[in-house]
Amino acid sequence: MQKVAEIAQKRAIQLLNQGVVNRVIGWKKGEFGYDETPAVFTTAAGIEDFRYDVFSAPNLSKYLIDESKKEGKILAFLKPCDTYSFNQLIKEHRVNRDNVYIIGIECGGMADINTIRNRGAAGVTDVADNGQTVIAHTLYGDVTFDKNEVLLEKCQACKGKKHVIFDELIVVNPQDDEPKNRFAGVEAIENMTPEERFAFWREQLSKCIRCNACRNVCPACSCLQCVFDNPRSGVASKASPDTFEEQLYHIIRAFHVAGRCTDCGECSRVCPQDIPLHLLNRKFIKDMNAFYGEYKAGEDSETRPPLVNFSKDDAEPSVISDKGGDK
Amino acid sequence: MDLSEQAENIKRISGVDTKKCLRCGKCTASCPNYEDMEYHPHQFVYFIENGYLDRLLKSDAAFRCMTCFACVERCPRDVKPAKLIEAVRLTLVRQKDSNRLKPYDIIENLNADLPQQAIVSAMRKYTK
Amino acid sequence: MQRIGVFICWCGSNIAATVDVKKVAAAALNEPGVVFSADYQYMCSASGQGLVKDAIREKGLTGVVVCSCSPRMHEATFRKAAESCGLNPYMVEIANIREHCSWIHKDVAEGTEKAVILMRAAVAKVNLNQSLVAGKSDVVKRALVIGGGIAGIQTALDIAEAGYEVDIVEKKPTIGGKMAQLDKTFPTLDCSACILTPKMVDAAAHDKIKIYSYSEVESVSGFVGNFTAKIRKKARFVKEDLCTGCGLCTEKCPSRKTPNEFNEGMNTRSAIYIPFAQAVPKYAVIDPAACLHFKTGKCGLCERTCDAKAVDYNQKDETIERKYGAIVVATGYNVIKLDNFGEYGYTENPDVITSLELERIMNAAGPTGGALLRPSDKTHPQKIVFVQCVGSRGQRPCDKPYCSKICCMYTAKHAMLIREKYPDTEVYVFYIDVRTPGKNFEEFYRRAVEQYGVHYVKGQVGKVAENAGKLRVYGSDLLMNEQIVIDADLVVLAAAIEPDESAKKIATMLTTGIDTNNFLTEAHPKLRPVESATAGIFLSGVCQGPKDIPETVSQASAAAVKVIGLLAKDQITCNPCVARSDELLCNGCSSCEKVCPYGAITYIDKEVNDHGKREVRRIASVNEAVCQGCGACTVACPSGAMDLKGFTNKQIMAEVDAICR
Amino acid sequence: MLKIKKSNLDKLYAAISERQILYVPCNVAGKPNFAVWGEGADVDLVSLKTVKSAKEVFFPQCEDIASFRKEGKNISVKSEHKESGDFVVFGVRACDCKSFDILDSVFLADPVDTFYKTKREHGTVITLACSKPEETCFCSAFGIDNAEPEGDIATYFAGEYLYWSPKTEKGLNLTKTLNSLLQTATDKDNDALEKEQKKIKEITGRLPLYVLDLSYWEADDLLEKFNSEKWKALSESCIGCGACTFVCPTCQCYDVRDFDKGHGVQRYRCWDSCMYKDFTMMAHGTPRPTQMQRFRQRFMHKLVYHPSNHEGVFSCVGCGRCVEKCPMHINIVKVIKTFGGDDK
Amino acid sequence: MSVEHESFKPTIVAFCCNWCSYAGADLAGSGRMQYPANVKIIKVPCSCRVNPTFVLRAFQRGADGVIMCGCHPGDCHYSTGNYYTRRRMTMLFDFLDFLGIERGRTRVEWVSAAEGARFASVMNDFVKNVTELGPNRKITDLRTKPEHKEGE
Repeated sequence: MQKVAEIAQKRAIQLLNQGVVNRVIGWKKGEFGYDETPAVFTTAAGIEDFRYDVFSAPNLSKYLIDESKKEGKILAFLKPCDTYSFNQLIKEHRVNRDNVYIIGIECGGMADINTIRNRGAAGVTDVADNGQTVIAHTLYGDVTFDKNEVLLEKCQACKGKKHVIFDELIVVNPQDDEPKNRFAGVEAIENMTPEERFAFWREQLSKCIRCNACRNVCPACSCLQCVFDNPRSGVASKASPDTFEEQLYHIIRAFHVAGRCTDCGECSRVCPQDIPLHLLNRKFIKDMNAFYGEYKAGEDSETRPPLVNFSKDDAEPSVISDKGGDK
Repeated sequence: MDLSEQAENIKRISGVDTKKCLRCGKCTASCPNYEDMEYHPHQFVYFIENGYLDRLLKSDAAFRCMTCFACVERCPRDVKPAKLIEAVRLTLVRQKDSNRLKPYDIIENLNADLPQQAIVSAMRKYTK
Repeated sequence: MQRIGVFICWCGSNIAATVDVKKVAAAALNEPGVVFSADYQYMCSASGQGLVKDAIREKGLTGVVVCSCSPRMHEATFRKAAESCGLNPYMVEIANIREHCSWIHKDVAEGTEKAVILMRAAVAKVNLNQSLVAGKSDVVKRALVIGGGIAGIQTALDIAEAGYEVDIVEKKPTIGGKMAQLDKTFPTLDCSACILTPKMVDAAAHDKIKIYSYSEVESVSGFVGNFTAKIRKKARFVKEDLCTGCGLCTEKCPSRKTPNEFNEGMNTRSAIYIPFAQAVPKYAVIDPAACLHFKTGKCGLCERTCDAKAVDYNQKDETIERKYGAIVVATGYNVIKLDNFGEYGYTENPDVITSLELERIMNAAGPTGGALLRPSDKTHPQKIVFVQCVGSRGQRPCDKPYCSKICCMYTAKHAMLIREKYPDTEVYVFYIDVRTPGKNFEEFYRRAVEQYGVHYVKGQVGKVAENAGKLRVYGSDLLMNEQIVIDADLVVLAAAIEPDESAKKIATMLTTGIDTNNFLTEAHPKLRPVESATAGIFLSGVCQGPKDIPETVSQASAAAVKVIGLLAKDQITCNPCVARSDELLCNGCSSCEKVCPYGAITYIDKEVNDHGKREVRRIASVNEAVCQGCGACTVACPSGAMDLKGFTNKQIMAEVDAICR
Repeated sequence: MLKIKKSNLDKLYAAISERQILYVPCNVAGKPNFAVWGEGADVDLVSLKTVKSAKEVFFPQCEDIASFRKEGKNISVKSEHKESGDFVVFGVRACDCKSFDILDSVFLADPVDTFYKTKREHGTVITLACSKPEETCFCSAFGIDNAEPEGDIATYFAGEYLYWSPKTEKGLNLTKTLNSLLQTATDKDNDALEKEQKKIKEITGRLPLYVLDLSYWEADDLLEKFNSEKWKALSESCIGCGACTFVCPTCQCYDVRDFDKGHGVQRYRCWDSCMYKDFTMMAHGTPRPTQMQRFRQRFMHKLVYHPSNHEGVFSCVGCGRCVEKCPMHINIVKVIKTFGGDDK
Repeated sequence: MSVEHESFKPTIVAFCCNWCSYAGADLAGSGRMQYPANVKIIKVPCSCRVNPTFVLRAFQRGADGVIMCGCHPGDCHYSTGNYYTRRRMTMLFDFLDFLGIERGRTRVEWVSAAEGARFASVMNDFVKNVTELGPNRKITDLRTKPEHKEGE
């Protein structure tokens, strides 16, 4: 990982110096070694602060909506899952591909500071990545974790290590491209009784504080003005005075991104209340795969998403009740 | 298993949907071993569809099929009569727990007009 | 705030018996925006309408709700009434308290309660209604007919007779299409050419019809009433204005080995040729692939022969642009290729022919001069086997899943004609089903069997193999439960028909639907059979689905009527309830464009002023003349930029709110 | 000084709840937040920080303020203001407790926010010393002592006991009602407590953000700060969500909205975030059209505008929630350091 | 079923497309075919006009069941509208089920302009099912309830 970061840093400086790009978007070191911030670097000297490690989780694709409209070309480091988001944005004409120089960067999975905290490491002041393990240096001593156990949810359910769009690649250690079963979580809920499902979601969604982090971080939520911010839409709201509003917000958001969501998992990563929002989006993905054939949003930039497409012999909506369970 | 279950079973193992049959008879028209068979490909389809399986099970017609697949090839509806015949044959073989064809009987049955391929495939199939 | 008047109709006792109309009228006055309410026995009557009109004028109403029968009955009536006194017709909404309320409920309390709710919903909607002005666009008074077969000719003639200009674009050198190749027509057995060629001549002679033969439509843009088509006139190498059609050149031409398309390749033609004697327009055309002048630079015999000096080796393709108000697709059909039907040996045996080839053999102008001679040795066939459903009704990749519809009848015709002309010939017809739904069709088929002794065998042919100069036909006779073998002299295959290969390209060009078999899709299978889903595009003939000649002609005339109806208008009033894109909200994602069935949405780069911030954005733009107002785009749009006028998100939500209140 | 055995805390909660509503950090779906205590509640006094701060008890995320009722064509208006009942909020950390002062300075200044005021009057605040401060804490920068919190009653964990020290009359009144459950602390207890506080102080001294130089922000050069070039780079990765504002104990902006119930209208207020595009939206549009401007607003408010209006008091208590919750890890510490730190 | 259910009259919102289902409902009316008064029809040009928001809005405002009616697939007046509806509503309704909302509260039916009797029987059946489910408590906004008075 460190080697990848070094190569990336060198390459960024090279491309800046050669004038191929005039800016670089990557991750910048934070206060504690686990809080990398996305940043735009404009000078070779500035790239000193460039970091790429197990905490470079933020998906940079969405920043490129604005960045790609600016003067000159920008170099963007995209992890495999980030490239899906970028492709999807191309499909929706939201980014200017010509203004972005993409380096696909190797990813061995990103760690989740919250999991590290939840597993008993309080007061983490720095984290060291030793490949198989990560060591959290805390105010109260060091704690070692198996890296696989503290990966972000999105990485535990990694959809593959292939970059679907790039100008060049930095892959030092080719990663196992075995996609993991992303749908186990969804299946677990499907297997609950409707009452259990309802109780589960009511409890989870009751935590929602409507900070909009899930929406604002989402590369699919690229509307200039969200319906929930638009007073003329009739559904605008800022907080949820009633549980219905929580449901409405999350249902409509999931529906709006259905077929466009690349399952980048940022929504769940950023939720301050740890609501498993990815399950909502993944439910749609799972259903669409089951009913309308495998479809991976962002895998390419041309295919029609399932909800703006149809086939004459699609399943009838009655399949839902035919699947069993109550009516 | 009663007859209708057996018929269902035959449809299942053969993967043939007898309802797709157009009743055009092209399978029988194409059958090179027509003379030898008591029942003909279209009858296999028709009988199984309509509950006359017993007649097929009593006959040796299924074993007369050379599995040349002409009927499968020609069928405009992709019904695959030969697969159905194969399934009937399997049903019979399993039922009787015995081979229909004994290797030493083959010589006797050899017919100069029989395509080589048919003999080989018959050997492979019926002497297991 | 609106000033709304609510009018409750008794509909005699139809409504009043189950709905307390007075109560509804009283309840209406409590609704926001309602300033007036009234009830009347027959609101749709002249005096009922008068009540509405008076209230509009006297109370200064800005919106009207009529609680009455279904809007499908009288929405137009009340909208017209409102318009007559200066209120925008789209400020009128109907609450259906008859079909959806009084007629289905018996209890007055229940009926009244529901009627109040339906009234409320309508009031809630009207509160948000906005005056809508239907856009108008000029209609170009000229139609384009693509395809010059009987369908195209008939459509063109009917339109022209109504006084409108029509252009026929035909890709072949002559119009006439498939019907020109036929010998006789069922069930009357009259000569095809005798009934077709006069129509061809009529079309050519008509001052309103312009024929672009040997031409193809390259592109079409625009919308109903205002299409622009680019037509490529392929080079004939013969000047149309000079050629007299004398045919001398075709006789002198030394290159005579090209298969004659008109005779289905059963004889040859010269490099410069006129497709057939009655061709319209009758101009020679040079086939550069066969012409010695083009191949070697030598020859030039035709040029020298032509007294009219019509031959022009340097002619180039020419593209012209024409405007049209309506377009009729009449691209017709072809017989499918039989390369993949090895069992019938069509490609190996010259004596296995298609029915269309038989038409040419039987035709006096055909390769044998009308004598029934088999192609291989030009002898008279004694035994003829007809095979039905070749490539129709099948599921293999080479098959078509549909019934080609015309084969049963033309086979009966062929069998009958042969038996009549050559009574010594034995004729077998292998069939799966004989389908004769048509006037005098069944009688015709029975005559073939009973009067002419044609052997109809229920069963299909499995194999046709050459055997000692004969064709050994293995078929099954299902009624006998036997395999039968016939040594025939000639085998005629009733090959399936398929849409002409141009149909797909044209459908894409016109953004109209096409089904999995490449037949163009009609707007409604029952009620709008000759219209495509795209306004201003009509369908005629087999391009829409298999048809015989009478059906084709009636559909052609029907399409013509639709075109005439369109061209008769100086302007088209567009449906004002169309989609509208809010340019400040649109993020240019193209979702709406993908779901629009009409291609009404295009994306443009436009400078917008977003609260002082000026920038060029990619935004959706709706062509209101093309949009039909289905609303598919509004749901595809995540940002809510796309809305449907007359059925806006807020209006529908207001109705929902009112109902659930 | 009083004390109660940790294992008896449930009894204490029950006793308080008998008389008044008790808010206490509880885990719901895995996250600690202040919630009304009830039998079987999963009380969490171990987690240092609730996700949302304790301000929610006095200044709820949503609060009805008036309602309009429609009868025919008549509309009647009714205020939703009502006197609060007495309640207790337990488990408030020193930083959150300090945030109430900041909220007071806004809501209790003229014009007084009556909704807030009645809750402040009726609420008894029981604070809890921070046994295990975390890396994101920087309350010390604002002079807050996490080992010796303020409030009506301050409590401390040490060993087997929770120690209980009433500090105000309100606190004493509540303590009286709980006498049967509370024991008096012995000298040994006082030693133990002192030791615990010393330990807290030691850890606090080692916190990575213990030293945070705020002197730059004390200088009176508003325009220079406002026009600084540094905002651009700082705000670049901000996604404009409201996570920081909604977890912040001192953010006090709210929006007033109407909800059409069908049979009337509910007017309510709810937290707003200056990070949102539509914050203080007006007819002509938003006064801060770019994210940089919105970002700058938040920190200028916390570090410049608020102190200049309130005797130099920063509108930040260093709870560190924003440091922890920002999806992109941008936070007030970065801002403070960028302007006043090494980069200067 | 409890006593509550016997007296419970659910509110049902039916979205009907103008060309088929609305006409089918008219035909049911012309034929005097009875179905419960709880069903209130909203006319939309095509079933594809129905935004999931409308369905949720109905539930928010107190609907106990929402039914969507459109032309039979293949018969859409706009040729493709109901194909989109079919996908969207399959997705939405399965999603609501995923959230634990009772399946029986939502339904899609294709009713042609000629199927008046079917329209009535579909509505009877749907109302019966929703009545059995009882009032919608899971996905509704308490503020909109009549009992939600000021100050409560």
